[in-house]
Amino acid sequence: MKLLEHEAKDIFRAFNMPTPPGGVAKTPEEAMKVAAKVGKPVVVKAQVLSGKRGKAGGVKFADTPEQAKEVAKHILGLKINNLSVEAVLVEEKLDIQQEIYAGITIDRNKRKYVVIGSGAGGMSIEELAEENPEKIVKMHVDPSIGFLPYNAREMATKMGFRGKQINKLASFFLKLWNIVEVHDVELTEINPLILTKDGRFLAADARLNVDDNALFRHKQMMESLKRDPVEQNEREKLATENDMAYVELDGNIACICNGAGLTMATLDTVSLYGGKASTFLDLGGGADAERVEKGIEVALMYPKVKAILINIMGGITRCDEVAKGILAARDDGDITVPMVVRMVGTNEEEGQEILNKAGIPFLKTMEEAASKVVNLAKEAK
Amino acid sequence: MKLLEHEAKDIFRAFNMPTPPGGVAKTPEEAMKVAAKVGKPVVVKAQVLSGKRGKAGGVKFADTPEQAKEVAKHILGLKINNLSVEAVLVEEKLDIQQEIYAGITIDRNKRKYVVIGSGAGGMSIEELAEENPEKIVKMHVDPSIGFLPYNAREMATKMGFRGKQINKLASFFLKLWNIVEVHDVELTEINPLILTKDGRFLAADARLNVDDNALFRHKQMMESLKRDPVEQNEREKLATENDMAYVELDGNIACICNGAGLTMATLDTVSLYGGKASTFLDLGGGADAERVEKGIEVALMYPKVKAILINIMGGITRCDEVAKGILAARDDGDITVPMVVRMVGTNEEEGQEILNKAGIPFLKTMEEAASKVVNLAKEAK
Amino acid sequence: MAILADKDTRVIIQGITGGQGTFHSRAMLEYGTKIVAGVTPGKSGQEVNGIPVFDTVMEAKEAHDATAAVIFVPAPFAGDAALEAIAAQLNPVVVITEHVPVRDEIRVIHTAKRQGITVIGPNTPGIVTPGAKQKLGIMPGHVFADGPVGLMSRSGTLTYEIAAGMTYAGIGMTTAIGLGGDPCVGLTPIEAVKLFEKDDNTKALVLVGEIGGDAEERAAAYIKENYDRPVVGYIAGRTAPPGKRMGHAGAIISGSTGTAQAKIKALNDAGIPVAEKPSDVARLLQDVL
Amino acid sequence: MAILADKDTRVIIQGITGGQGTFHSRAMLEYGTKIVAGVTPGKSGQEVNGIPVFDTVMEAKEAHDATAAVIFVPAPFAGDAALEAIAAQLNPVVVITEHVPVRDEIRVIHTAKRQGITVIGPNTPGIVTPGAKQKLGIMPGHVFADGPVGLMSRSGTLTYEIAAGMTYAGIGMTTAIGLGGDPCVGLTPIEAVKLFEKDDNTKALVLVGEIGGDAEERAAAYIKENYDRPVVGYIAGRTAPPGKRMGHAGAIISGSTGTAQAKIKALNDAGIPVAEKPSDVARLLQDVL
Repeated sequence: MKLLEHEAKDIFRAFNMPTPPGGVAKTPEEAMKVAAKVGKPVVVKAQVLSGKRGKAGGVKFADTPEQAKEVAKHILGLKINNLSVEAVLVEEKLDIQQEIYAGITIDRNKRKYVVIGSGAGGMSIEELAEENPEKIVKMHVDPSIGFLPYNAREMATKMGFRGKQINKLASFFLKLWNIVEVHDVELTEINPLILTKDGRFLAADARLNVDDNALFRHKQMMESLKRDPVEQNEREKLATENDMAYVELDGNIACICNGAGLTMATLDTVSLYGGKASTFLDLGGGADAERVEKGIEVALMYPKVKAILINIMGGITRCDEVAKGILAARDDGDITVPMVVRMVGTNEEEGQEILNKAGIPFLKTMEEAASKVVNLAKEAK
Repeated sequence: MKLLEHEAKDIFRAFNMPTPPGGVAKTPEEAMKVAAKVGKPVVVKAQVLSGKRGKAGGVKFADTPEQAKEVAKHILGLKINNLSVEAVLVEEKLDIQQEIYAGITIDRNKRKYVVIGSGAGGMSIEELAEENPEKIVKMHVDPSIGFLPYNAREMATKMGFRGKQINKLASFFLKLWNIVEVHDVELTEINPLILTKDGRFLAADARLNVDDNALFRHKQMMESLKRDPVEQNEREKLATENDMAYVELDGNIACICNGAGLTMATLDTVSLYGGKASTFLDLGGGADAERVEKGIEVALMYPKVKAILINIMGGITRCDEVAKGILAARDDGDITVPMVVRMVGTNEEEGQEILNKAGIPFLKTMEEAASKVVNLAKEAK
Repeated sequence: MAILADKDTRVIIQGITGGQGTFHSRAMLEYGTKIVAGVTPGKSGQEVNGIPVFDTVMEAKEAHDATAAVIFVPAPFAGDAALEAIAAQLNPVVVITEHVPVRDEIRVIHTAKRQGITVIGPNTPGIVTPGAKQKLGIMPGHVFADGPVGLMSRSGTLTYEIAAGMTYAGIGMTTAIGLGGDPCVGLTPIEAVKLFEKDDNTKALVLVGEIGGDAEERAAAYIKENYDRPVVGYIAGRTAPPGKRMGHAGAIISGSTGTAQAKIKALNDAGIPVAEKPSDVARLLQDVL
Repeated sequence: MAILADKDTRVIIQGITGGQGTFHSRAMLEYGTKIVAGVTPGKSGQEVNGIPVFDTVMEAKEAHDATAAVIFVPAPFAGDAALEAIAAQLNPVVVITEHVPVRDEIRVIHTAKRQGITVIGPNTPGIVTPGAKQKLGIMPGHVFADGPVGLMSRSGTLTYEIAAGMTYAGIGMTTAIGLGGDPCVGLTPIEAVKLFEKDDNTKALVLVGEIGGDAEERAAAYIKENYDRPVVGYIAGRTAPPGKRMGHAGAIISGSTGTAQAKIKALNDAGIPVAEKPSDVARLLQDVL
């Protein structure tokens, strides 16, 4: 679950991490009030779950409260990456001496948390990582020891800081680590972490992604956010509610499969035969007839669909249940486009018998099925 | 720092550990109100930092609120182990099916926390440990892993519990462990942990000692307790305020030394020569003149003192500072009984010169000093 | 021969009294797996599919001399169950459960590593050694035939698809391993290759990967330098939309795009032919065997 | 020869810019200790007593090839300082600081143990090897003479008292160790005996104990079974009032009364004579040497 910048900063502040003075505004008037309270030039930032807000015009400066109001009005009218801007964060514009990068994420190869820092933060951190990797300090965390104050100081010294700045900067890394541990964070970044000309360190931006699998441990946090974890359209919502993985694409063949790998392989095979998928729909493990019917329903709600391919490799999922689901969908009159079914594995024979009786044809191999559905989609155009 | 039973139970409840319904009372009337609210027979328990409250008459049952008032009046008038009873805890009298023991402390040999449990709790747990050690389940905690839910379940099964009781009891051990970690606890015990006839588990008693050295991490808890860490007399308070270790004994020779081991050895040597110490006073490391003077002052406040032995082995402590302190005490007229000084080690010569000039004799060995002070004390009788 | 599971493997099922545990322990028994005990705290004394249930792994292990564990415990408790199996020195520990928090996974994986224990998964279909009729997991046993190929995959059903294709083409497997679909898993492709390297009966390998991370690229580099028997690959997700990125930090750490194209290139650079369709895997194997 | 500190020991002082660090690093230098660097985070570039100061232990170690650490860092930060020294593979790590929280001590001790590093203390006067003029701690160097006896003690000034008595009687020491006065310390009496056992120059041992715990009883049992050179004991606290008890749990764990009488009996049972007064230690040693 991704947190918005201002939500992440609320957590940062709960761990006593300094952030620039300011506040959230949902209207231009509120933005003006916050700017007036700050009493200095401010930055107004779109609160959307998308990177590259700056390039999309979602980050603007304002010298006066009135300017802040205008700027906020403009930003609150934007759509960034298809997401409408519901709120802006208005904060003091900092007098920058140095932009620093600080982050923690998981290294899936080492299967450890890794703490990352650089004295050269800002927008170009990724290029820096590629071109001057020595300017990025990385420290993997031993799970049996954790990330300790001396590790944080070592980060700061390796990033080139000296004197009192060592402990000041180290405290940011320690707090980030505490946040990671307390909130099951899989990624957190401060970019930039600003060192001001008057020697203060402040988290000027904040990114915080909580492990979706660990949300059961963080009900209180979820409640305090008072919003849905992600923005979804109607079909995506329905899929999520029914425990299916659903992604919309720009082709016209709805692919309904079980298992993410098999679904991807099915999309690839359809493409090999000259077709293009409209839908990545993974029914998940052990789908029953009802979920199969729901899956067909969701896939067909998407207007681009010209044909359906159901490709099931039975394992936990039983072919007889899948067949029942297909049958129910057909009998409800849901299936409005040509359909190809391929189905093997657990309870294969029972499933095939159900389809046979219902007069629904099915195929034995993925290749045949992909080839056939591509032709049907072409004909349907 | 030792917590009173009701303070420890406040912490237990903050970790969702069930305790019997009830509350604290400082007057017999309050006790009656609490008992009325409980609405069942209650137990009234003296809240003092002393074991064996029961034997001292500090734990009584009451069937009605009126009885609770009477009983509370009696207990609030007691002195247990020289400590006056300032409050009682009034709680529901439980219908006992089984008394269980659960505790966590530190095994100083293994230098690990150890979780201890027994299906046979209650007063006789120590005898049980000696006579039927197999009835006590002990589990040492690997510091790099911690105490985990499966460890807690293993405790419960080894203690002889089965079925749903396993998870119920395991949760007590897990919560105790969380409390130990969060609050830097060096000892916590639930004895007894009661299994009632209707199948509930409740912490009927509570002991919780926080590591004094870690109190700097627990300022909030300290404040919420709103009381001094320990009950002390005037002399003990003065000693604590001045960073000295001070224990009153029943002899008449005030022993003022530096270092706990040396102080004990000095007491032992005095005893070998037929004397008896009135005071164990360890000045601590690196005492300056002022602290030495303060130490003499504290020791002499104790009315039993007939002679003083100052025995200093200079290390961090410098003999010249000690000499200055002795001199200051004498010049202020504080020293009202015969004094023997033995002083060697760091800056020995400078110290001796100061004493020489002031006409204060000193000795070179502990044996001479002990022997002399014993004679002086005898003469002073 | 085979790796991780053979005829001497004696299995404990953790979470055996749950729906999944009950269903799949029956399927495993039918396949031939030697399940000796089940564990569900608080349910000792019961039997599931004729298998005795214990409260703790240690009790189950001591009573029935078990060597391995398969875990169906729900996600919030799966990490603890795995640590219990590790503490009882069961090896391997196969974690079928999906949606296990990554912090729990990391803890489990490193605790196991310190003790030389192999964790498979989480979020894995498990492992199967057809020659010994040992299945520690949820895969449909009949699609896996005995033979000379080691199969490892990050997917579930896609593994069955490829295994079925191999079996249909008459190519069997020493052991097939579902490595698990989560970003952090106990056994990585490289570590699986190292295990297969020590098994003389495994004459060739199949590596089934998918987009995300750079485990396949790393395995390819390892194979190029160290593994001299033939390897065939398949990568799913050639036409998948670019996945969600893990901020800047992800890019800084992996330095990889994680696309199918990058993975296919890495495999090809290591001399590993990559199948276009799942069914092509068997064909490519016929060329090299 | 000696144990833990010899002529090749190259010492880092952590917390060197503080009052204690500055005062005692000077005293150590005067005694002959090879202090090569100091560490105080944020104070690099300074010098204390002519010793260069670094921000981190790793930097100090790499610049000056240090082998051991002595820690004067205040109690709230001492645990972290010790873990930093351990991570830099310094050995031994001597923690002078008193009042370190026991939870921090436990963490430090076990992290060191896993890496084969010896931690002395916390709350120790340190160690001294008179023959090599190496003092890693705060003891007055002049009371320790070179000689054939290994001295270990839980006390500070009492150790000096006994060492002074030995030195006065013409009996010197290979190495004297203050084990530390806290309930949990890095080096226990048994572990110290094991180290002295390997040192051929140590012809006899002195074990100075005090009331509380059962470390002396355990050491006595170990010595009885394993150590065949002479040992002399001293136990402080014969006339001390009964100490505060650690609840029932303490009694359950140690099973010992922790009194001086119990300890003296245990030592005597192991054939170890116990001195009545500190000065008697030298006399008893003269009997056995």
